Amino acid sequence: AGETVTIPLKSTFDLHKIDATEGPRDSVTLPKTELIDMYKNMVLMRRMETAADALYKQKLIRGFCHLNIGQEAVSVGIEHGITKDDAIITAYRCHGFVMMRGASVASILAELMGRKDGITKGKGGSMHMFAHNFYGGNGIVGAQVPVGAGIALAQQYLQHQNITFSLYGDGAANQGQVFEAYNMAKLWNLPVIFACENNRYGMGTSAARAAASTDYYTRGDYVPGVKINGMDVLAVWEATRWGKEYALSGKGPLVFEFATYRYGGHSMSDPGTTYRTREEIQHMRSTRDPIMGFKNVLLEHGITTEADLKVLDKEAKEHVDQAVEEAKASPEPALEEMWTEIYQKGTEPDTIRGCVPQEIIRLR
Amino acid sequence: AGETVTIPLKSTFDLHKIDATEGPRDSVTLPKTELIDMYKNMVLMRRMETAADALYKQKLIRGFCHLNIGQEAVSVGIEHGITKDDAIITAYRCHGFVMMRGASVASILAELMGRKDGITKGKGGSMHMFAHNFYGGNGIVGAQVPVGAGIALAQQYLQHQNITFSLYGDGAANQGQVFEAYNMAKLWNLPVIFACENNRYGMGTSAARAAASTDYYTRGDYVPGVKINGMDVLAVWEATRWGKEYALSGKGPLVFEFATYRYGGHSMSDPGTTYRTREEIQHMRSTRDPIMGFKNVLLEHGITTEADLKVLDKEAKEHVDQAVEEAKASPEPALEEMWTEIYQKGTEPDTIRGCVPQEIIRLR
Amino acid sequence: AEGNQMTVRDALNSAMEEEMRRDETIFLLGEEVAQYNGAYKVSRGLLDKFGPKRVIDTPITEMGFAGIAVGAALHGLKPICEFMTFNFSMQAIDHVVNSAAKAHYMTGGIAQCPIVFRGPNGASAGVGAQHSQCFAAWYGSVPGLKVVSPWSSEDAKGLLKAAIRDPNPVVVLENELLYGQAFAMSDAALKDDFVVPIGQAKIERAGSDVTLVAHSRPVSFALDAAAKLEAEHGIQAEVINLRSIRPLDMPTIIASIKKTNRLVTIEGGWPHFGVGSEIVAQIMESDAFDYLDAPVQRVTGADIPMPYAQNLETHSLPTVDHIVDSALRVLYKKA
Amino acid sequence: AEGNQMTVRDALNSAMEEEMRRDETIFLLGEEVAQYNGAYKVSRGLLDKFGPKRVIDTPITEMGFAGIAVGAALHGLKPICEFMTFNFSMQAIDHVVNSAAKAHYMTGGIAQCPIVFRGPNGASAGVGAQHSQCFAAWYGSVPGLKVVSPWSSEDAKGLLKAAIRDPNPVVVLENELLYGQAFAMSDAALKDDFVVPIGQAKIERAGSDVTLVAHSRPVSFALDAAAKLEAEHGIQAEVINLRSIRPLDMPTIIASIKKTNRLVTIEGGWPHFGVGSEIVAQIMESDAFDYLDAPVQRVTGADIPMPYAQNLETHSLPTVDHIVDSALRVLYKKA
Ligand SMILES: Cc1ncc(C[n+]2csc(CCOP(=O)(O)OP(=O)(O)O)c2C)c(N)n1
Ligand SMILES: Cc1ncc(C[n+]2csc(CCOP(=O)(O)OP(=O)(O)O)c2C)c(N)n1
Ligand SMILES: [Mg+2]
Ligand SMILES: [Mg+2]
Repeated sequence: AGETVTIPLKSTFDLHKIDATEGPRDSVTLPKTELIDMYKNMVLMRRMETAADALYKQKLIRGFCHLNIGQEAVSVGIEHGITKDDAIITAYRCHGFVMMRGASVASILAELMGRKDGITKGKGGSMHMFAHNFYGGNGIVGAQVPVGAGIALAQQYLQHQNITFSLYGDGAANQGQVFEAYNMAKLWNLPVIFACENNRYGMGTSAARAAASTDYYTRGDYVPGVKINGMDVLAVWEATRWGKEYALSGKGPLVFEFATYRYGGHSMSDPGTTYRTREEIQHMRSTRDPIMGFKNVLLEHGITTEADLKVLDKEAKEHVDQAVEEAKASPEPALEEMWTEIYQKGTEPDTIRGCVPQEIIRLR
Repeated sequence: AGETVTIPLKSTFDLHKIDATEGPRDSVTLPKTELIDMYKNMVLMRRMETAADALYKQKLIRGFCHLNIGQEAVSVGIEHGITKDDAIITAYRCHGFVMMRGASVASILAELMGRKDGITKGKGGSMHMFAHNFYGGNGIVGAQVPVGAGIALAQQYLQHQNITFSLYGDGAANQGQVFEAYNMAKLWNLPVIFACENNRYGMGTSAARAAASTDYYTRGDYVPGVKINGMDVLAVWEATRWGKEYALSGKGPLVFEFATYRYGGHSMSDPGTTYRTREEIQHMRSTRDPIMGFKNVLLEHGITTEADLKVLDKEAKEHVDQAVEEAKASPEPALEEMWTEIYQKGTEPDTIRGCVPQEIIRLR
Repeated sequence: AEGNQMTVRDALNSAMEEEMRRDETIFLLGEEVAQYNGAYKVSRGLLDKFGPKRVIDTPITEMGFAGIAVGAALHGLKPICEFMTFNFSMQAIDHVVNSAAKAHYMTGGIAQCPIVFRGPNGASAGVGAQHSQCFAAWYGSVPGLKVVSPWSSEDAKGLLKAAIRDPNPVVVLENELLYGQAFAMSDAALKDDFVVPIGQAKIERAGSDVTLVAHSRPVSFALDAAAKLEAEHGIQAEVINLRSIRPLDMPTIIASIKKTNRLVTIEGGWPHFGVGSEIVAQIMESDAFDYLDAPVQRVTGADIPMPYAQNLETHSLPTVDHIVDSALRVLYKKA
Repeated sequence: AEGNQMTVRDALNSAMEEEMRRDETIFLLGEEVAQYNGAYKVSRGLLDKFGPKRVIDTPITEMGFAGIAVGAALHGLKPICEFMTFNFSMQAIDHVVNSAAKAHYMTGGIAQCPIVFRGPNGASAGVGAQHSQCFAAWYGSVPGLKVVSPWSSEDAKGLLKAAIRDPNPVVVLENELLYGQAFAMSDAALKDDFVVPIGQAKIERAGSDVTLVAHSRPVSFALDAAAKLEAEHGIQAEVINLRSIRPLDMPTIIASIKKTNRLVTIEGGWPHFGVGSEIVAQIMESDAFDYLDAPVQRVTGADIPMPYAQNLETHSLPTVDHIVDSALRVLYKKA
């Protein structure tokens, strides 16, 4: 994969029940092309989410819509640290993850617009995007966490050499079933990394108002944990690389905490400025932005030039602009879609009832 | 309350996030009469549960019936360490607790037999005994734990100088809602003591097969904890005394672990010998029995004599024998009881439906 | 009276405020109810007015905080437990049913559990399969609970106040899409002693030809359908707003059937084992059965998980046309 | 065939054993299912036969292990998730409904969730209010789920095998009081390819005068009632064992009504929004309605939390006499 380069990490890791000598390294060695790819992914993701924001304001997207602007380094860093045979599951803030799994920007935006060419044909919407080994896109806060442990159970059972990232927010981290999942994962040494995206707020509640301990990486108690700068894509990558190795060695689960931040509101209906100051947001944007930070790293190490990055930025913009057009051009799903995929094909009941007794849909 | 005596404790405490200088003391000072009362309570409780065992075998009790033989020191020690204005809640293994709250042995046995003079008039049965500030008697494992925290919230809200003991088993300790309750109790500094009766098994599953960490007193993480010899009624008493003071001081919740043991099966339908050895049970009975142990303490310190204790034992036996007769003499509840207390009196719907449309009970 | 317009949101808000002023043991807890003023702003201003002791933000732990609320109710307080939506009440449903509803009975009357569980129920718009479920029939099946489902602002205020005053556990199923809707409030309804009795349906529109019975948002559709039936077909529909799901006010429905001889039920939830099903079954067991000149029609949500796309969503919920159509059918004006 | 007697417990056990032999991706998890051989011994011997990888004891964490089971199903395994009783499934119901039932639909067909949730449902004996609830109607209302409720040993074996083979989430509502009951097994049912199709009711007894439709344990009562009706009144009752709650086999019920013109439904659960309610409502919407010579009677559990005392418990559940009585009523032989 071309020329590799070694880059010392600017961030350090906090460890819980892990010996410092056994934790992630303090530098990464990666092909230059992959570093450039990471940059591209982050930029494309941000453009995509920005486009979603605009489409929402144009009323082309409706209902719930949760953007991940500010948090790009997490999904990008993880995805580059594992393979497509590893599994990921997260909650509703999922557009970036599903893009990293290979879904086209157009299919994501079309989904948000409830169109036929959406990744779930318009059936799932913002919160329920799925892809190969990507298990959503889940709307019930915390419920995805044991489901993720169950995916890992299947990986272990089937003797796949793969792991699962089971992601959740700082708000979700207080859900009881998260602790139930920790316990079973540790009892059975499941190859799962429980990963808390700590963006400091669960809707309008700051982490400290919802959690008696905000050290999310230690809340697995007997499960070893690592706190990672989630605004540093290379730190995320290194922790992921290390974590996969750890989980596959049979040592069982880990708890990761990615310290990150969302710039926008919780969802499109939240201005995001009533429970935190504009200064706080501005400060994070200007000092911790994952894209800006990574850009500086790339330039510092001479991996690319300002001019080349400008080209990439422009390409991303064009990519998304075109995807917006494609998505807009996609029609609404056919009404027949209503009645399919409630059950697996061929195993449906004979009929399904619509809104009135006269509306009986014969499935066979 | 008469002459007091100071007794050094034979058991020590394990502390979690509590400074040794601030933990429970290593001796207790108590009136002799109260010590005798504790003994009486434990003996009476065991007799009562033994009678329930016999009544079950005579088919006078049916359904679920969970006995606490072996675990008497926990309820007796706690109840002597708090007052009747403090609150207690536990799961289905509740007969001893409700007896300590003042329910007569006859009313408990009558309840088990589904009789009119039962503590809930035969409506609740073994698992749902209630009394003043005693909140059951709950059949859903773990559900009582946040309910207990809610009682403590009411105590704090109403500015009562009281606390709540929210009890659960080692099996229940893995339930997610227990961790949710820890978190809120700590966030809001509720005066609640979460107390795990670790009798080493949840039904047929040993603690270690169900929990990745069996140090239950540490599983509150950020909640300070104490491990207590639950077979030593004086240790239980001292921890309780200390814990109440702590919780009322505004420092918030505690997690207690009472190391104890049940001699019998999980419930009457479980022989209790398939998942543990007879030797283990025999060993616990002969070396750790809470009644025998306390008897020795009383004799060692000259608080009473073998002969006096024999008298107490005999009295307990007679008490229970008579209670058995009373309970047997109690009739079944009247059929009208079926329809009352579904709603508060005066606020019921006009009618309730029985098993057929013709059976419509008019409530007003 | 048309001069007094109030949104359902404000009606719910004032119900809570008035009751909280009346009784110091009432408090509100739930996710985002305090500092954020409620995810849907139903509790706006309450934190400022009553302080953090009585308006409590919880972590996202439905099972835990519902359990805590039940405990507080058992020990002398009167909690209003908000579920951000009732979809999340599924995580806590064991506490609603086993810890709250059954408590008074199984303790032979010792335990008292005056608690309100409230929040938006049923379908909103564009929120997909996991956020659109109606729980009327599930909670309605549970003895020990009372269940109400307000439609108008008067309903909302009066029923929520009744629920708070009721010494039993009461489930209040609101509707997010109604929050912003303004309704006329009578002078009586503006007063702080206004209470709508639980268990009584309301005839929103009198009529002689066909009875339309609905709860929550579909009451609007039923009224629109009634207007259309009158305008286009000269048919006088009687519209009954159920208001309560448990107890169900069968006497009002039965009386109406005896007048109109025809019934259409309308609800937003899934068809099977739903509110309409129970109404039909009870009618068949009652003397109203003999008065029916046509089989009852149930208009319901489609029997599918809620799809996201707008066109599919629209087609999976009852509409005015469904109701008009069904009314014409029970009147044999359509085959 | 009377020679082959098998208890429902053994039938369930053999269904699991046979299917687990057939397909390595099937595994069983739940509380006490392995070393303890099952709280009610339904999984007896399976740990010895299949080892701890495929028969997994879980901690008491219903929400967690149900979620784990769903995850495993999504990623290629076929879990059988045992709830020690369905009462405890309330703690996990969000996973059954939101994580499992809706998954295939809301992912536009990407997710597949072949999972079985099983365990005893409804009233047992002497276990009180929190351990006696019937969940047939609740689960039956959810699109994306299939729900079966076996009565006999053939039902138990054939339906559980069908559930395991079904690629959708299936809820299998067993009954603790039937576990120990022996039923005749046909030779076909003893074979390992025996499967009872989900969605088809079974006529357990043919009759021409009145139809009795029941599921689970009340099927026994219906059969006893039929015998009594014949012996004491010369009435021929047709007894339909529903077997499936979702889909409901309305064609079989409707055909029977067209023959008998009278129907009594029987179930152990609460009356409101129950199985009987839905059957009545669907009949009214079908052409069977015109064949009814009397209103349908619903025999159900009483609308109360289950009391503990034996006499109260007995009176809160349907009996043979209730059914006989109801049959006589729909035949107008009793007022
Ligand atoms: C069980 C449940 N309760 C409440 C909600 C409503 N809700 C949606 S997102 C959210 C906040 C979650 O915060 P966090 O876990 O920190 O994730 P973030 O939004 O910050 O990514 C809430 C309360 C829900 N979807 N599910
Ligand atoms: C939520 C729930 N799951 C399962 C059960 C069945 N059950 C009753 S008691 C029990 C074991 C509990 O063990 P533990 O908490 O250690 O208490 P102990 O019986 O030892 O006192 C189980 C699994 C239940 N009642 N509730
Ligand atoms: Mg967050
Ligand atoms: Mg135990």
